[in-house]
Amino acid sequence: KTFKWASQGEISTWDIHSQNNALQNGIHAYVYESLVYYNSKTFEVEPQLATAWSNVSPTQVRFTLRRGVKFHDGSDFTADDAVYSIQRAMAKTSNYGPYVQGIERVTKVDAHTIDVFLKAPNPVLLRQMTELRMMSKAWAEKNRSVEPFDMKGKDENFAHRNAMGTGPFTLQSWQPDVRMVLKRNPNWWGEMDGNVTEIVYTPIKSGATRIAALLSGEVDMVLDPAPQDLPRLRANGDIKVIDGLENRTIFLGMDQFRDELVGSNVKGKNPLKDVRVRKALYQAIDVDALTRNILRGLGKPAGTLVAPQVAGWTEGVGKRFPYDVEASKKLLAEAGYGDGFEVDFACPNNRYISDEAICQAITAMWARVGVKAKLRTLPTVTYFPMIQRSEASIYMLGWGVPTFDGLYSLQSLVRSVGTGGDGNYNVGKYSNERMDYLVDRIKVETDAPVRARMMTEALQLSNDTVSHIPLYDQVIPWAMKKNVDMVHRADNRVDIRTVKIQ
Amino acid sequence: MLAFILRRLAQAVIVMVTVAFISFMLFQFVGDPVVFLLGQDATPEQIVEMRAALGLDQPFIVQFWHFLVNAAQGEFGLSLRQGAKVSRLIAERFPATLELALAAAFIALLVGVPMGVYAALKRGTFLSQVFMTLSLLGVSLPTFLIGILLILVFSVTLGWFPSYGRGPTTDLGWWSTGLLTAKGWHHLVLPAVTLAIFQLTLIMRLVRAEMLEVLRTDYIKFARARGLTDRAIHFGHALKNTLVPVMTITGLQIGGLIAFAIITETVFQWPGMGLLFIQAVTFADIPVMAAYLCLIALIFVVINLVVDLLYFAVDPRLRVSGKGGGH
Amino acid sequence: MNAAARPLVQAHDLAKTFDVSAPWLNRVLERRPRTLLQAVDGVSFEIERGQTLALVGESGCGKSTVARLLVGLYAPTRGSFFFDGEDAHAAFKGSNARAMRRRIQMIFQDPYASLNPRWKVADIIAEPLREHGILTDKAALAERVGQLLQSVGLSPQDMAKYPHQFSGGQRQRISIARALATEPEFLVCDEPTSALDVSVQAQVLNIMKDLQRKQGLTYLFISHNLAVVRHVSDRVGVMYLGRLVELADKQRLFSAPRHPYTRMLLDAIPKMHDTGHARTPVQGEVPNPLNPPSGCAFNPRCPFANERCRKERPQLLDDGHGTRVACHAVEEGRVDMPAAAA
Amino acid sequence: MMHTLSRWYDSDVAHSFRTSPVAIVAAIIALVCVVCALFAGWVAPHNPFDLSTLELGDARLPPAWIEGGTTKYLLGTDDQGRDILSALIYGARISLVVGLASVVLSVVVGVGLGLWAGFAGGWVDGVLMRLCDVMLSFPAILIALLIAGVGRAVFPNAPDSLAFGVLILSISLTGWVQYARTVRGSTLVERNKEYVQAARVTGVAPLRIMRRHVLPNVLGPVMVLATIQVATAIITEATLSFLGVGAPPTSPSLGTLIRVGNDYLFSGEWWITVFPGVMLVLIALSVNLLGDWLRDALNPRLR
Amino acid sequence: MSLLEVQNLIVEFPGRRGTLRALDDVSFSIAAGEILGVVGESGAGKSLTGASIIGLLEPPGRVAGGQILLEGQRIDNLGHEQMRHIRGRRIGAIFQDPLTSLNPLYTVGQQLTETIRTHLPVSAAEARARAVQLLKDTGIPAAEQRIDHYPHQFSGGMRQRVVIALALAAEPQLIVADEPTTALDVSIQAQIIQLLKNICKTRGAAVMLITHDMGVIAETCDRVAVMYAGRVAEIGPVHEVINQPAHPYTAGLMASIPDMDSERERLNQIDGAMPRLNAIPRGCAFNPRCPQVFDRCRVERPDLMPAGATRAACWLHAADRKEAA
Ligand SMILES: Nc1ncnc2c1ncn2[C@@H]1O[C@H](COP(=O)(O)OP(=O)(O)OP(=O)(O)O)[C@@H](O)[C@H]1O
Ligand SMILES: Nc1ncnc2c1ncn2[C@@H]1O[C@H](COP(=O)(O)OP(=O)(O)OP(=O)(O)O)[C@@H](O)[C@H]1O
Ligand SMILES: [Mg+2]
Ligand SMILES: [Mg+2]
Ligand code: NI
Repeated sequence: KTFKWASQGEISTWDIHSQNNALQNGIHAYVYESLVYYNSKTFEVEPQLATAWSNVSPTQVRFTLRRGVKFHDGSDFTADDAVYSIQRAMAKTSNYGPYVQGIERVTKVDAHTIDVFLKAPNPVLLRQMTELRMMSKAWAEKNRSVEPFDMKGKDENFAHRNAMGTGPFTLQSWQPDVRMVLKRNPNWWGEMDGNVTEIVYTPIKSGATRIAALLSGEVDMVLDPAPQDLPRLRANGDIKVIDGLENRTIFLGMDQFRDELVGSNVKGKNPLKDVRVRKALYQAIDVDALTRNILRGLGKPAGTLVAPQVAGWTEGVGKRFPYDVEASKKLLAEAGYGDGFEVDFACPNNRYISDEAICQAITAMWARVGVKAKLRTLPTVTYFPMIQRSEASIYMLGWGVPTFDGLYSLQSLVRSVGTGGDGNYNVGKYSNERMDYLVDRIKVETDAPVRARMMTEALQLSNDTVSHIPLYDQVIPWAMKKNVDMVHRADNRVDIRTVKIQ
Repeated sequence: MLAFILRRLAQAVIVMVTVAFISFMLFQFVGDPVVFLLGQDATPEQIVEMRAALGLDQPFIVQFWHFLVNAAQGEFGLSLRQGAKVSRLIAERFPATLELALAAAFIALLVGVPMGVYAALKRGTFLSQVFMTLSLLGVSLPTFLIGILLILVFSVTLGWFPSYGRGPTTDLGWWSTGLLTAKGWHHLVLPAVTLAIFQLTLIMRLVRAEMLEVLRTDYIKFARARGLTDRAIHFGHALKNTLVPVMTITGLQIGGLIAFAIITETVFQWPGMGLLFIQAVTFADIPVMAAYLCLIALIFVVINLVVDLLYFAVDPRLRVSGKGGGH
Repeated sequence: MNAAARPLVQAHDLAKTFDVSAPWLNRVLERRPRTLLQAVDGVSFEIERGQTLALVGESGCGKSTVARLLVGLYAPTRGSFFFDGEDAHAAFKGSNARAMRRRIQMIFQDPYASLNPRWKVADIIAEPLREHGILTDKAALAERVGQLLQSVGLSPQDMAKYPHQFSGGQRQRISIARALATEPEFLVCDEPTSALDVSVQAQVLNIMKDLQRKQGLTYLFISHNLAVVRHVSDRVGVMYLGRLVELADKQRLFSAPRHPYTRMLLDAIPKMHDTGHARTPVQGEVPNPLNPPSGCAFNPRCPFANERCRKERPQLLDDGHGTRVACHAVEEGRVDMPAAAA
Repeated sequence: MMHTLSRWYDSDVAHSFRTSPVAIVAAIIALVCVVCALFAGWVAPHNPFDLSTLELGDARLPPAWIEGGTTKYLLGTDDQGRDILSALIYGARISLVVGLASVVLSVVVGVGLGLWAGFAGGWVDGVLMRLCDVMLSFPAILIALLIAGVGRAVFPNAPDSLAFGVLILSISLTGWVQYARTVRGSTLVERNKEYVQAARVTGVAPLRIMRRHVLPNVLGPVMVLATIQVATAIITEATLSFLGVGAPPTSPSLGTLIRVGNDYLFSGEWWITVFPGVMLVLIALSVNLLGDWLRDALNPRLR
Repeated sequence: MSLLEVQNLIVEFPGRRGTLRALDDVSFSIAAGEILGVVGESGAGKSLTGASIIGLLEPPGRVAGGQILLEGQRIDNLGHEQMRHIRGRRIGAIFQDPLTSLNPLYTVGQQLTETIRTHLPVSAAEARARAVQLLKDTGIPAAEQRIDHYPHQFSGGMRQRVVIALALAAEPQLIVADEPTTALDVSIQAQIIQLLKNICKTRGAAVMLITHDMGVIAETCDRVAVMYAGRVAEIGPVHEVINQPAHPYTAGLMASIPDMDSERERLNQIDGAMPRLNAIPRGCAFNPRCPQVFDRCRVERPDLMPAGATRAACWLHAADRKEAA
């Protein structure tokens, strides 16, 4: 059966180590496989090209490779390929840094065994390994694609437009922005739950057109329908919408380091440094109204920086401060801002679901307690560099956790700015000694329960100090024809192995 | 003649360099591609390193100079978004845009010219009033709205035409055409109509206005006095003279069509240069933007040249070299 | 020479060349030289105060160019123009340009184009007055404009009208009134009546004559129409292809034309009262001014032309009777004298 | 005053206006739009720009005559609970301001440069006309897109008014070329007319001739172009908004309203798109019709 | 029987301030082979008369009364298509400006053969041969080559010849020439008039020659009609009209022409201006400017009446008055 699906984005290369982009990684996985992979339903790490793994020492992990796996060109998948692929991901021109971080070197033990040596004990190694896909060494060498394709260079490499892996599908054709066709690989080692023999992927940039294509039956599934179209789609007898929680939390960050805010009417001090003000802003937001009226159910109010699937989350830490205008006004008055104040507020307008509308509504809610937020919305390309220069007093950010591990968020968002990814998105420069201590401990702690407890404590600390204003966890809707069945994955990936078409 | 073409080419180079220069001046502000290249996990050090590697940290003059030097060698670098060679990307997209623009131009001309002629000859009749008012509607509706309405009506509700894409294409050498299959034509209809509507109204109004002027000239009066048939007067004499000024505008409009295609292509996911450009803008893909803008400038200049050459073909007064003739 | 005896207008060897070359690149590629058009080539004449000199000649012979040289619309390529003993072109550039402009005015051919359609007559006529700071007071201006209108036979009430509300003859009178506003001494009239029909033409010509009588104006009068020229002028210059070929008193020119071209022109005038008589048209076509014939420019059409005419350019020479002619044939006596001159 | 009024009433243009129902209807529509826009504060039932009055719970209510609608919001509400009617009135104000201001700006620039080029000739003319060529080979939306993008990036903290300034600037920067060309063309014709030469012979200074004589006589086609350009500018603003660089979302123009509404075409909440669309078409149509009529009325040969 | 007979022609322009009567009761006739000159002040209605005859009045102008007969057949009420067969075939026309009368985009030959083949059943080759002959007849040297040239390659005088050739292409019986020489140089003017005269004599066509130039009229015409304010003021043999004008307007017109033969300090002028069409005075239209005006002129409108050798619309020549005198 042919499965035609569409979403807004287009992948930019078939070179698996060249760029790190969620949609692209998902599609690469049809052709290239990694040693281990998430189970689509449980999100536990399960074997793929490796059948088993064990810790030889805290810094040496041994993987046993699956036998009898063949590349699309018929050659065998061996330890050489595995070692080569991981080294390729570690190359200078690779953008896979985050997934090889902490790996020191990889060695071949025998034809079907490899060892991965770590710089320090790494509790999330396996989760990183889910994104390290395997490429044939011989093929790469033959086709001058040994190094990952360099975006800065002047020439394309072969692997940019061609793909050859061990996966369930082979790349048939790819015309960027037009269509991509993949055919079922009859020699695949694994077993399919689904019955798809051909995949046609089309990027359709305009949201309305995407829905039109689904409604007129030109595609079977749309990955990213707009929230406002969902009621209509749900009401349509030929279409169904499945949704699920994404492990991405949307929150607002605040400038907590400047002594005076840029673009505010409060002079000589920074109201956002005052935890009462931050809490007042928090409590002035009616998240239920946002998720109900603007997201139409595509968001679940969140109480902390990570979603429930992420290790470290607990019922308790996920509880929100209540929406309470009176309390908010009172807090503001206590902090000395009874008449409110002006503050700059920046939002992306094409990054998250209905981001612009959400920010508008929040602006309106703050207006009720007297805080005049001056909203500006920017496209992603200009928005991110801008907030990274810490130019926004209040900014919106969404943080997904591909590793399903709280550290990923804590290190980037609330750890004081430092080196090696510490606080790299802590652009409001929140800083708390206890927090830094906890994060540094979590990094190296390998005892899972202890680690989880520390992460919960860190999250609770973040909640208590209102380091950020968590808003909601994004719920991702997928719209498809009635005759299509699939498993909704929390990382927003279409797992083709589960797609069934009647 | 040769001098004329040479002058135009020199002018083309100047125009293109200026366009490139302005573009580079502006690119400083369109955003930072590094965010996309590195993803959200990047550390500040990586970002700095990447920017340096891409040369983005240099002043725009330097970037511009590199661009010029490379462009002079026919080298536009790699797209930051797609990693492919810009020249290759543009070459791949060019046929789609050109086919779309030409189809739209054809529709606009084939419908617009007769409507304009009719409105001029039958000035004041009910039908010509209707044409004039309808044409205004074409000017007043934004293209994107027209496109989406067409999709809503003709593909979702009626299901007559596909809503997106170009359909199957056939490769003729490096040129990929959608015009060899019925399906390709099928896909072309809605986008071409959307793109044509604005130009159509423009051409129609222009033809009408010019025709009214021409119909008042002495040679038309004299042609009537000679007892020529209405057909000969209207289509032989009046229309031909009308076409001279109409040509210039139409020529510029085709250039405009290619540029306007940005919106149509976005709405219909038509894989042309406009779509490439708009995605480059959202990605701050500087090499693609620069090359696209230069190409558009080139197209404009070429079209101007072609129009001027057509002038030579149509208007014998221009054919003699120098001034000559009466005074 | 005292001031009274000196002619008011002295043009000496005036010439104007227009560059009508193709663009530079074309010339380089096609290896063509610059194309220069000698519109006026060495014209000299004088006009006494209170007199009228008429210039006649075929279309394109350079009459208007001479007129524009005199009023400073063009700068001469060569030669000089002295007005009342003063170098006018130097004056036009210098500090007392205004004073000079005040004294020389021009009346244009087309009564429809020479008045700004968006201005009221009052403003049109008052413009030179304001410009030269002669009058600034509103009431005084209005009065003066009224006077001027009256002097050309219009009513002061016409001030409030726009040009399109007047007929051709009336418009031409308005132009005259405007030209007279600064009380000039010298009026250059470039075909002032050729766009008008005979009865209106008579009105305009009469006014011009009356003004000359009353105010002692000096005219340079340009026309195709020899009958009109004969009526208004004291002296007549005949131009051919940018050169003056004959310059004489009106009487002599009409009764005893010397230059073969002048004769042809006179022969071409339709005779009003000889109905049905064919006249002799001037033979041949006007040569291309970009590529004039060598020697005497008239030689291809001239019945008396010989080798010398084709080679050597004739000078304007006095024939001893007050007529100045540029013709080898006349100089050599190859042309038979008309009866009246004998 | 009375005098000029009665003269205007008597003129041919006024007469052709009175006898052209199309022109009258267009003028009425335009007038209503302008009045609404000018007195938006009094005319509109709500103030859509005052965020504290927005009630998220009222989002996406249908127009009053449809089930579920209330008379509080005659034409329904949008996704933020904004009253569409009020948003239309306020949005029309922004659109008209942007349209008019950008046209005025491009007229001033274009006419000035066109006059200069036509009158000075020589290299000034050459340079200015090449500049026009460059501008022409930059499609209008592209320039506007780039400039608006740049403006936003350069003044990220700018108040809304500055954002509009950038918008107006970017639209006018592409608009002036047409005027410059037209005016230069007519100036070349006009400056050789005898009345200009008469002024030169009188000794009037060139600048003065340009301003007092030539300018009024080349303004005719400019006026016609300008009326049409108002509509075009409004649509350009809408298109820019579609491409993401239009008016700020908290004070939406008609274009922004349509862009936002665009997303609701398939969701059944048609009023969010349709009313702003109709409003835009009405404005554009009436201005265009007026321009058209003016063109015919000002052309004496068509009378 | 005369070739063309114009009887009581009235032409009106309906306008918003009432209807303008631009031609009022114009009558005259032209015999075959005759040249009729038409003179009069600008705006007198000369061109309108010509336009009515060839049926090319520009809307909103219309023939509101009277009739036009060509060889006894009425042509003013013919349908569009029938009139087209008369235009060019039986009535030719020449307009003032040779620069603008020819379509710049077609060669002279194309325009000639097109006209010939529209009216005559000939082959393309025959039409071309005929076109070459026509150009030769009108005195264009090297006609075989020039026929493939474009109008702009001809000089003004030659272009006017081409226009004449076009008007003659289908051998019309009548040619309406509306100021054919005004745009031309004096010297070329003489050539064109000569040509027109020759052609009419050799082909026996009648000509209606509209002009301002009395000299041209004197030289060319058999009879002349003087028009004033949309009416014929006087009509008669050319020598008589010029030398013994019967109508005071004609007399004034003749007197205001500068004369080559006599010296006068002032030209005679007719004071005042022709009335506007919407303000034509009662009675004789000329009465406010007429030096010999008397009471009857102000009330009653004169028709053409015999006055010596000509016919004039002037009460001075009324039968009763003459008797009284
Ligand atoms: N500005 C100019 N540039 C180039 N050539 C010019 C210019 N003005 C006049 N000429 C040329 O100079 C020659 C003389 O022109 P001018 O206008 O003086 O003739 P004219 O005797 O006044 O003719 P007419 O009787 O038709 O008015 C003509 O060949 C004309 O083409
Ligand atoms: N379209 C029109 N509308 C109104 N009046 C018109 C129109 N055309 C001509 N007339 C009037 O009809 C009258 C006669 O015009 P006509 O063109 O016949 O004059 P003419 O004698 O040929 O003058 P000229 O010598 O200037 O060519 C004029 O007063 C003119 O104003
Ligand atoms: Mg002249
Ligand atoms: Mg006429
Ligand atoms: Ni006699």
